[in-house]
Amino acid sequence: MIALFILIPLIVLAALGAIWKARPVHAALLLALSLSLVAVLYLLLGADFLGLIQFSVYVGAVAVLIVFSLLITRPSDETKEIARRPQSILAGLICAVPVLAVLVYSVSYSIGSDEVSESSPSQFELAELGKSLFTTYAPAVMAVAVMLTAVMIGAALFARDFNQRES
Amino acid sequence: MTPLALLLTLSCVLFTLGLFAVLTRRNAILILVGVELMLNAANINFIAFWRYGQAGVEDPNMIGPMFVLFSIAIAAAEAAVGLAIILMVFRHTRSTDLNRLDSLHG
Amino acid sequence: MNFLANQVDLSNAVDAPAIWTTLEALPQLPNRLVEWVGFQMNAPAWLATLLGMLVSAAVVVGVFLTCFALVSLVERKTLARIQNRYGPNRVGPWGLFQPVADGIKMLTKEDIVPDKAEKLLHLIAPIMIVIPAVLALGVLPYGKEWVPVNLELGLLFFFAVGAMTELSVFIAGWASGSKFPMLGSLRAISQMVSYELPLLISAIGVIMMTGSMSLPSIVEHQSQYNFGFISNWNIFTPWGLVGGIVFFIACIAEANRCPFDLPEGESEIVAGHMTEYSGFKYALFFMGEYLGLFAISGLFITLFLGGWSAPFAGLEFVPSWLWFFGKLVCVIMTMLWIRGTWMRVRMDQLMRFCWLFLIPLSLLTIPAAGIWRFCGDGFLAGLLGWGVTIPFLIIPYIIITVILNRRLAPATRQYHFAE
Amino acid sequence: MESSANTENATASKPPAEQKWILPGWGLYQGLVVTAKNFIQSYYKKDRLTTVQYPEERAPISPNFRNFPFLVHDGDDADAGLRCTACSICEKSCPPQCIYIVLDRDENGKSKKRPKVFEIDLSVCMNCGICAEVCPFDSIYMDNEFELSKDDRFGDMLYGLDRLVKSTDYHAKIRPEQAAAVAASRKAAAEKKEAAAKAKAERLKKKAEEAKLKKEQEEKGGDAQDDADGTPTPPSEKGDTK
Amino acid sequence: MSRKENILSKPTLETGADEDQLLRVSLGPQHPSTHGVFRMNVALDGETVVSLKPVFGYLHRNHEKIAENIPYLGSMPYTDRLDYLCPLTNNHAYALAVEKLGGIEVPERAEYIRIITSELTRVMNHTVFMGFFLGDLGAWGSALMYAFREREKLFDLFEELTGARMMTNYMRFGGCRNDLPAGWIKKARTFVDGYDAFLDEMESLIVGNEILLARTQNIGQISKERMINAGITGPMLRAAGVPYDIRKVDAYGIYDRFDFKIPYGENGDCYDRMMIRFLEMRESLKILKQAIADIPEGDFVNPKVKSAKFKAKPGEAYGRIEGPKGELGFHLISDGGVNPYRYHVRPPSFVNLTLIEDMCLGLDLADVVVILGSVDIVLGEVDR
Repeated sequence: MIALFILIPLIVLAALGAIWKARPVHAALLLALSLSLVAVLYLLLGADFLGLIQFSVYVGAVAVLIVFSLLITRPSDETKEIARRPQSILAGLICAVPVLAVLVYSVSYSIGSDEVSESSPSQFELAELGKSLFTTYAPAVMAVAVMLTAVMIGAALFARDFNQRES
Repeated sequence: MTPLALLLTLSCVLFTLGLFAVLTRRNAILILVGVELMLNAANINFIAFWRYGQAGVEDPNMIGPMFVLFSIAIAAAEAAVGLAIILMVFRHTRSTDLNRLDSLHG
Repeated sequence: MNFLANQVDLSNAVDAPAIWTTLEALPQLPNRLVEWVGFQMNAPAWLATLLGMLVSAAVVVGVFLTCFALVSLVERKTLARIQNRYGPNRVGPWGLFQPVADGIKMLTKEDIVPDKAEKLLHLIAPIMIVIPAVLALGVLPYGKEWVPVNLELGLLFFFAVGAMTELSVFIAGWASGSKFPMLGSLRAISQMVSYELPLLISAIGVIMMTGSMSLPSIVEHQSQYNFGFISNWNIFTPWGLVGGIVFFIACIAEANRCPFDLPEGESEIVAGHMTEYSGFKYALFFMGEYLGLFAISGLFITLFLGGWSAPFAGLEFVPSWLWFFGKLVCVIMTMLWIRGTWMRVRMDQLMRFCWLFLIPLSLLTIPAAGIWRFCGDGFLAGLLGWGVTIPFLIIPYIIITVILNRRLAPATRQYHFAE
Repeated sequence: MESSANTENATASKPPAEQKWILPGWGLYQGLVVTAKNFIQSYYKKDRLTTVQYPEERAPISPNFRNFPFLVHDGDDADAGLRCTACSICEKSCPPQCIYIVLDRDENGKSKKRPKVFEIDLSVCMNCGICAEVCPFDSIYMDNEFELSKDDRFGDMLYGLDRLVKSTDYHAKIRPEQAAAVAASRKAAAEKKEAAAKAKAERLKKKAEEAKLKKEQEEKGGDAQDDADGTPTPPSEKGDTK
Repeated sequence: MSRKENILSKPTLETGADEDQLLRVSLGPQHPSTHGVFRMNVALDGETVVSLKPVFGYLHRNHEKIAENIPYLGSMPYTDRLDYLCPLTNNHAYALAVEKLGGIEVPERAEYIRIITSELTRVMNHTVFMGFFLGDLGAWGSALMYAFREREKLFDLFEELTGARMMTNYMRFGGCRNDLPAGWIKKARTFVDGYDAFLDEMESLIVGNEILLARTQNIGQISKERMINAGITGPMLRAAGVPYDIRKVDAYGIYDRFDFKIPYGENGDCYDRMMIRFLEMRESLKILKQAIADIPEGDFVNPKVKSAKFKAKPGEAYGRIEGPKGELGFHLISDGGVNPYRYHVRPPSFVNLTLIEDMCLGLDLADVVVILGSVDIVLGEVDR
């Protein structure tokens, strides 16, 4: 519980930095920090497997990809002025704040209605997860597999095009 | 405040932050950053409800982690495809600023 | 293939001399000592646990820092011998204190931070390189009873932690605010991301065979013997051979060693992401690189070369951790040998090699491992396994190498002679 | 020049028959074999491990080896036996012009045929040996001393007469053959000259005697101090001895 | 397209990249890959070279002007420092030019000595080239160390002969400075006989290596017409398929007495340049074996010529040889004085560099290093 109280503000701070920082690379690195803290959160909640997966996918792949594309496109710091234009911030706030309000309201409503105890949290059972992946959820796994293959081929095609243009 | 409430609040805040980023950022890659944050907010919800939402249930199931697993896989794919598209656009227009990509604009 | 394993249990049959038994327990000595002291002092349980963890960590860090010092010397000596030189032999007997001298030099050097650098990130990057390497070293089983941290998901932990290296290399390159480091980190990221895939995929076969991601149980599974003497290492199976070779190549790439040392390709981009570092920060990079090398080689040994298990039955009286470190030395020496011989590949060739050769090959090992598992144990089953898996691996290999990559095959050249 | 007489199909410069290309990676494997051979043989084969551990061992210096120039003096007295006559031929022909010579003159401004200052800036000298080649007096030769590192780049590397002049024994030690040849030719020249001088002296003596007689006839006394021009006269045909 | 246009027309590479998207990198003069203090200002799009601008002069020593102010012999030690990897061929070329200017005869033994030393130098240069080339390719110096090991043996020979290991200052007008020391020929023969084995070893280390093949084949190609127009000579030109070798064309000295061939390739890429050098070494060994067997007794220098006091009638002469790197020529104009009136060097390293940008455009940064290595330059000669 104490750990949660320490961790959650950190996650929010890092996320805040990720959306607010003017330099794109800083934003991407803070995103990586925030997501890896989420991975720590998963570990704390007993979902070891998911925490490690989260870490390797988000830090090892997604953040690196984002950073890599930032390096390739090398956006200048024009974001500095534009992102902080009062109108856009205002528009963002106008859209985001009601959403936050609605979400918080619904959350508080759902918590208020259900008496949730924290005495007996569920345990993570990897073997069960694995079994159900290949039984109950086999169609879903296949769908994801097909999608991932498609993504890989698509990305490879993009990369190929990229190369041909280059040389 | 129960852990569940805490986690749900975190999820709400993260989602809103992501939304804010999507709305205010103009660099396509940084919009993707916002999208990742929103996806994670949803994942946290799943984990929170799996962990604390099944109290008193006879046979707690693993549906929450399962969803998170799929979500992570799809998020990775989404990031890959998204970035590939952004890079292709960049190849053509030499910019990742979405406000400059207005060639379809009337 | 371990059908005889239970019948001949040689580890008990051989009456090991006392010295070997003592040696076997040597790595546990600090822990036992702390336990004993804790017991004497009537320390509370949590304190004893904490101290035990600290001591285990200290042992791992101490051992591998010593290894780092020794290997940096051995590397220079070996490469020197390959090149017909003596190598460092001035500081101390046989140059043994050379690492100390290097360390002193590194420590006393001026720490230069470029003007355009991001000061904070520039400082963080070398630390971030060392941390994942040390963390990864923590989960490897070095001996029968020497597993610093026994994680159920050890393998996954290893890869998850290893993922951090890419980001820290990027930070190093980007925070330097200079061009060569930037190029170097671009190269490093694309290389590491690409080669992580064959690394992971070829490890899946091992997970399938063992049915666990716990590294000690993977070694346990390999430490049995077939026909009483041939060890059950994964590399002695058809899928394991292919997977092991792919894994080894990917290891070299992940460790940024020659011929995949593009990120710090000296003749091209000076020192890659480390160009703008000096003094102790540079030494940290160096250390992180070596610790990473130990970690990835240790994982290769654990997954394919049987970890701490002896190669033949009857040799088990030698302490298990000695076997592990012996294998580590062999793997690292092989890498040095390669480094002394081959040249660096180019970026596009590196990528092509990974995507068109290693990944298809490593993907093949997964069904091959499945077939192998399906064929089951026993002599005839083993024969059947070999008979089925070998064509299964070889035919696609030929298709991949010969047909798909024909365009890339080197041409034979004609040379003329004029009078 | 035109005809392409024969054509070889090769990945190596050997005839194609010796080429072995068995499977992909064969070249890589061959390279590994070569380095392994070098690694192992460096432990027992002398021609593989050719490094000389410098301060303890030294590679033999060949008798022809040259480094920086030095000046030779005859006899024991470096000042009196100096062969150099400050003719400044070496100064003029030195390509980087690192030699600086000032002729020694007596108070009357008459040449003493010896250098007052003879300096060689070793930080400029490029060891070409042309000075030794052109010297007509057998005076300047190339040293083989090479451990010359100094603290001061300018002062310490500017060699004056005190550090440049070395004895004929030293010359004989570092270059026995050359020194012997020079000594022989000098001796021959000296003998020739001595003979000439003797003849001259005899002539002089005769003259002197005659004069003495004359003088004696006039008055008593007289000094014989006119054999002073003996030593520094150059043997004129020295150039050919090299 | 006229000849001038052909040379001067600058190829351009359109990648569509904006100016500010290009990464401008300065390779050198303190970069580990550039040979000496050569500098290339490279603009990169990603890792693709979009433009490349060679910058040199960091090692300029005013060689030609100095030579005009000192006697003819005084320039001889300076020529050692032109291409300091092969001093004896430089000596040879300069001596040849002066002999042409003064109409000096060279005794036969001297010619033999010159050919032996020149061919040894060629072997030395090409061997060291292999090492540096592999270093550029990223091999960790093994080949370089083997090359240096063999070069040390050659240096020992040179030291015994000339008195210096690198800065030989050996040739004189009308011959050589001193005769071969006793036993030198025997040592040279041992060296030459043992060299084939070393070349075999080197070839099995380098030539078949798949990484090397992939890195060097079809990299840095240029048509032979362009090369001829740009004045490129030496192994580079021969690799492109022009069997042009001054040892055959001019047959200077006594090269017409020896049986050797000129190897030439077809593609003119980095791999061919390397292979041509290997083949040339074999041919040089052939020449060396013949010369060592045939060397006659006699004068080692024309006794009538006093090199230190050399003076020429007014006139001009251009003496050239086939240096290891290409045509090395010295152009001398005499006004009858003790110093040359005009002294000009035609350095192969410099001329061969002229097409470096054309070779590199559109390739990777890593290829630039390899191409520069395959040209085989020495900055002492480029900058003079």
